[in-house]
Amino acid sequence: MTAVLEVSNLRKSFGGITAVDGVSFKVRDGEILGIIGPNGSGKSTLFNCVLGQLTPNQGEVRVDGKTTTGMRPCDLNRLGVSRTFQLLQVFPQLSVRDNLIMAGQEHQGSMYSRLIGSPDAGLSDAAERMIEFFRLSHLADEQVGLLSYGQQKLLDAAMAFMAGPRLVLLDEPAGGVNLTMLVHLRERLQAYHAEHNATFVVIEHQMEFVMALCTRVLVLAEGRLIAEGTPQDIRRNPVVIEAYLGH
Amino acid sequence: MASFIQLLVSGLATGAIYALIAVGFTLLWQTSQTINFAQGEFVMLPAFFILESMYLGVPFWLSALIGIALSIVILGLLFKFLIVDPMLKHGVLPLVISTIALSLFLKESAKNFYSSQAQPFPALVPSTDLHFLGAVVSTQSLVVLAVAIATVVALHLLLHKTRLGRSMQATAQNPTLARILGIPVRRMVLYTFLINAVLVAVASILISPIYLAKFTNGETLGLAAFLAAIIGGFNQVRGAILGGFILGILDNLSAAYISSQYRGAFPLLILIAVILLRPQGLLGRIEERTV
Amino acid sequence: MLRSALFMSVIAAGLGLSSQSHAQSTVYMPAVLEESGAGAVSGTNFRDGMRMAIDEVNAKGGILSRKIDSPVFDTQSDAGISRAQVQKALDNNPYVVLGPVFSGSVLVDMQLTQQAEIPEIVGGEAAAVTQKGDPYVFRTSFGQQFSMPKIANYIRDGVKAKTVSVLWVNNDFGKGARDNFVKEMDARGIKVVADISTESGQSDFAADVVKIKAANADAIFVDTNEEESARFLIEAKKQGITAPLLGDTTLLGQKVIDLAGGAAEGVRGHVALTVDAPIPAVQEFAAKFKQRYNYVCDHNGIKGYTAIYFIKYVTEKMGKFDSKGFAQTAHGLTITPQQEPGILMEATWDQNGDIDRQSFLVEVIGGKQKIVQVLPKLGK
Amino acid sequence: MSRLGVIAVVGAAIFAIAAPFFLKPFGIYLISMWTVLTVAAIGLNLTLGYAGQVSMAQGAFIGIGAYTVALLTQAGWPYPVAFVCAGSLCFVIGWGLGYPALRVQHHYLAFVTLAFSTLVFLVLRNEEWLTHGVYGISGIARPTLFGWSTGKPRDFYFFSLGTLTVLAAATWWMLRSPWGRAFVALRENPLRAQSLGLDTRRYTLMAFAIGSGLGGLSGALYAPLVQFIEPNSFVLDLSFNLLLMVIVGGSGYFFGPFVGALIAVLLPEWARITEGYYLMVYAAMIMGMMAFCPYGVLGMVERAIKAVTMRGDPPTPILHAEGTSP
Repeated sequence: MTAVLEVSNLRKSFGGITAVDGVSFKVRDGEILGIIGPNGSGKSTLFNCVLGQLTPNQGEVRVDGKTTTGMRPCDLNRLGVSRTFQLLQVFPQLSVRDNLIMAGQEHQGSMYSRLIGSPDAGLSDAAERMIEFFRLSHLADEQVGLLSYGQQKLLDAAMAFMAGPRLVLLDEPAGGVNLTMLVHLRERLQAYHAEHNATFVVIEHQMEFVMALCTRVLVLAEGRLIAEGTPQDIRRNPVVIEAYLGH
Repeated sequence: MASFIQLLVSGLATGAIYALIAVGFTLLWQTSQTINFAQGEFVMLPAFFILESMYLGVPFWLSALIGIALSIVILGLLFKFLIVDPMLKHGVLPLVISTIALSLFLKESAKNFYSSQAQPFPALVPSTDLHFLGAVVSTQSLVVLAVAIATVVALHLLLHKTRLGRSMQATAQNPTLARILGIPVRRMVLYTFLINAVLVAVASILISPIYLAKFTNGETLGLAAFLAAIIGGFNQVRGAILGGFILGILDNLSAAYISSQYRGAFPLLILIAVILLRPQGLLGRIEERTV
Repeated sequence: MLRSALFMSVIAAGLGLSSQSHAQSTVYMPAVLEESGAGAVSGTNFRDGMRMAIDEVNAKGGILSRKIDSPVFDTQSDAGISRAQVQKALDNNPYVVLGPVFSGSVLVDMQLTQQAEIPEIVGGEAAAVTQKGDPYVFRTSFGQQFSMPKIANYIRDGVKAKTVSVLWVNNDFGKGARDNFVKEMDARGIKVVADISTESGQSDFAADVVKIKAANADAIFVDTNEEESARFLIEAKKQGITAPLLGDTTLLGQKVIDLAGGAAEGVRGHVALTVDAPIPAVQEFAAKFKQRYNYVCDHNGIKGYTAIYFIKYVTEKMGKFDSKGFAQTAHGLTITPQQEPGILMEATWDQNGDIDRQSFLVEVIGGKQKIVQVLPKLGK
Repeated sequence: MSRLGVIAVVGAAIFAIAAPFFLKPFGIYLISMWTVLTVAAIGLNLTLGYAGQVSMAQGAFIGIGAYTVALLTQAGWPYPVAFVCAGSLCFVIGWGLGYPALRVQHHYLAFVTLAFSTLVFLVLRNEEWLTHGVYGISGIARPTLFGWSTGKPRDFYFFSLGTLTVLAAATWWMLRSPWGRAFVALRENPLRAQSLGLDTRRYTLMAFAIGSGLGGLSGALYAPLVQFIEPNSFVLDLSFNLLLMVIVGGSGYFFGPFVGALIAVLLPEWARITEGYYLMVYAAMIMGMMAFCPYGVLGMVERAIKAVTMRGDPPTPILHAEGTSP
């Protein structure tokens, strides 16, 4: 069984505070891994280190065995690692369709071939499919800025899948999304996973969401991994309960 | 050596003026994100207010006060309410364009309604020369230096030692938080505009005896103050002062020892270096960025 | 549609400006001048002098009983805009064109007026202007190639200097003066030991004076604008410069003397026609000007004033309005104050359109210009 | 783009072609100047309006381009070659100047470019051996292409109008290509763009370089139009003026620069009705315009249209239909 993502002994500290303290884990092909932990447990820092937004002080990140530590986010993304953001990160003045094409176009040929290539970089159909898959057809040509928060969240996720990524890291996808939208989102993610046997890593607060979605869960507290297992194990694990309720 | 001191001293005197203008410039930026490209013209104008009222027979000291008052009304209140406020919500650029247009407007007004000729302007003190360390300084430049420093120190105290000042600082650093803390943000912003108006008026009174009142004065002064502000630190009063002095001295030294044709280039090179190596300016704070 | 509608209306406005028709009762001689921008001071001086002359002439019934219609087009001191404005002027077939003052703009506009065969009375002083063989361009003041030799001779014979420092303002005027000056110095084997460029609008001359002091030349030649001249003189006095300070016209103007206070004392140099010239007609003109505009006119004012009377005299000599004829008549023409008082001082125009006049060597004594020597016309 | 837009563009095109036959040389000179400045404004609109990088050096690039063409043609090079050189030189310099953009935030970048443009002026003025210093370069010939001499005002107008059309078309093509989308993405949200594999560094530099290159090409037209260039023509004022054109026309709208340049060229002329006060009037008009339509003329037009066609508040119109949607 090959590891899509392999993080070994990752450490990142800001001044005195060590946000991530020697974390190691593997992500297996086709699994949905959840990473949970109380606020300030270092989840997002971990993510940003893996994704090249931050450079770790120590440790290594490998994607399909290839070392990617210190790689620029854009290069990492072209390797097939895509992400969503905790806070909304879409292009409000582009249409839904353009947002999706944007999400795919940089993977098509070289910068210069794109200049002379067709305006949609041959992605219209792919975008169309993605729009339908996430049930956004009625909004396809709307300016994203005018969409509801939940719809934008949905688009945000859709954009992450646009380039057919090897690995998708979802940073609190459920954050601030209302319940119906939440169910819809989860159901879509599961569907996508089923269809493409894609590999996800999900950082999430919303326990229910994680438990329902993930096949395996890591628990992070004060920058360290304190537990790992199936959602059921984690539910029962006293250490985790301690970590959440302890302080 | 004597000549070096000479350059240093005159440099300081010029720098003090830049500092005075740069301070107001940074204040406006801090509290209302206003990059005032008309700042130079703001310094040019009050001198004409004063000359006009003297022309009507008012004594100098009173005219000076009138000049300050007028610049508070016109360059403070009117500027804020007619030009800045309507445009603030639309971001920095439209306002930049507007202040550029304003500078043209003020220049042309001074030229058309007063004169295109440089006008002599009464000096605060008779200019006699003082010698020390082989260098010669005119009392004028000493007074300029003194008043400039005094004004800036006073301002510094106001900002850091008084309640009002701290509120203004808070407003500058984080309006939202300041609002939550119950600070009347709008009024604080207004105050900075008034302070700027006073500063430019003072600067005008200080420099006009040397520069003479002329509609083009703003061009050089504006740019100099602008550079000083950025070099020193766009968001720090202290920085603006440092920047002013650096500029004044650098200008003299480079002209004397390197190249007078390129004397204008050195401040610019410093500016670029500062921005690349220390964008927040020599004494500036890093502005919190939302990622 | 809006775009093209806007386009239409504004273009139309532009056209409306450029298509006035001229009644037979007036003669159209537009002026293209630096009313704003870097050259505003010179431009407005020229304009005001010109307007004063126009009002006088029109009050007396105009030229050949036609009133002068002379709108002023602002060049914003920019060559590109100045070209546009001259084009605008030419589109309405003028009799002559006046201005501009910036030599750069003059060089652009000359091409157009020459093509259109319309005389242009310019304020530019750069040597190049009259060296292009353009039969339609005329000056009403010395070109630098005339004034500089006179100073050079004075420095050699009067001051007896072996070395000289030159301080100039790095623009159209100053650079031209500096280059001609240095040329003349070389020709006379006088060594230029310090060559200092200054900025227009410069306020702090400490560095420049320090350099001049260090160079320690027998004489110092200064050519910058009025305010800057004054500031320099003050700084020079402050730092105790003792070598004789020399200049051309501007440095010795009454305005500089007043602004510099005592610092101008002892300054010497060459003065072409200025309001300070010891000639009753000129003094009278200066007084009228001051009284009307409430400021002291500089030599550009005189350029504008005499330009109008120059045109008047030439036209009346021909007895008709003939632009081509004007050019032919004016070359080699001499006008004396007896023939035309408005010319203020006897003047001759040579084949290149350059003017030749008496001029003066003066020294500032007791806050006033004192004539040391009257320099005859080069022609004589 | 909308039917209304098509009509407007066609109307404007017809007018642009017909105009010189009704205008005197002065009018023709003005609209020629319009075409020249529009080229530069299109470039600035690309860097500013699309990629969101504030440049206050566009005037300097016009200067560099103008001097390149003037010097090369007077050295006997054929105009087309000089034209290309002007463009490429500015492209390269622009690429270099773009680097600060990678390091610093928007307004600091503006300051760097501001400093740069003043430095360019000093070099043009002081390096007399190369640029003839303050005297400037006079007698710049207008090109003759395939036996067609553009010496006469109308011929030169059509030459520069043609050049403008070609360059505008090329820009249009680029903005409809994925690059246009990438530039907007860069302006809207660099962080997200990066995480979608967009090489922000290269696109930023590219936007800057192309914008500057267009500035250079505009200069390559300016020199033969005026037939005289001097350093003073390319000081900060010109850069400010171009910034004004882009903002007033509508930053981020493909046709913004056309409108902006038109206003900047004709409004002062028109204001001359007020004689000596025309610059004051002009300045006042600009201030008023900024106060009432900060998104520029086209921004206002779009808002007006949106307001009548649909209810609810119109979207922030810095983005426009033409350039970015496939």
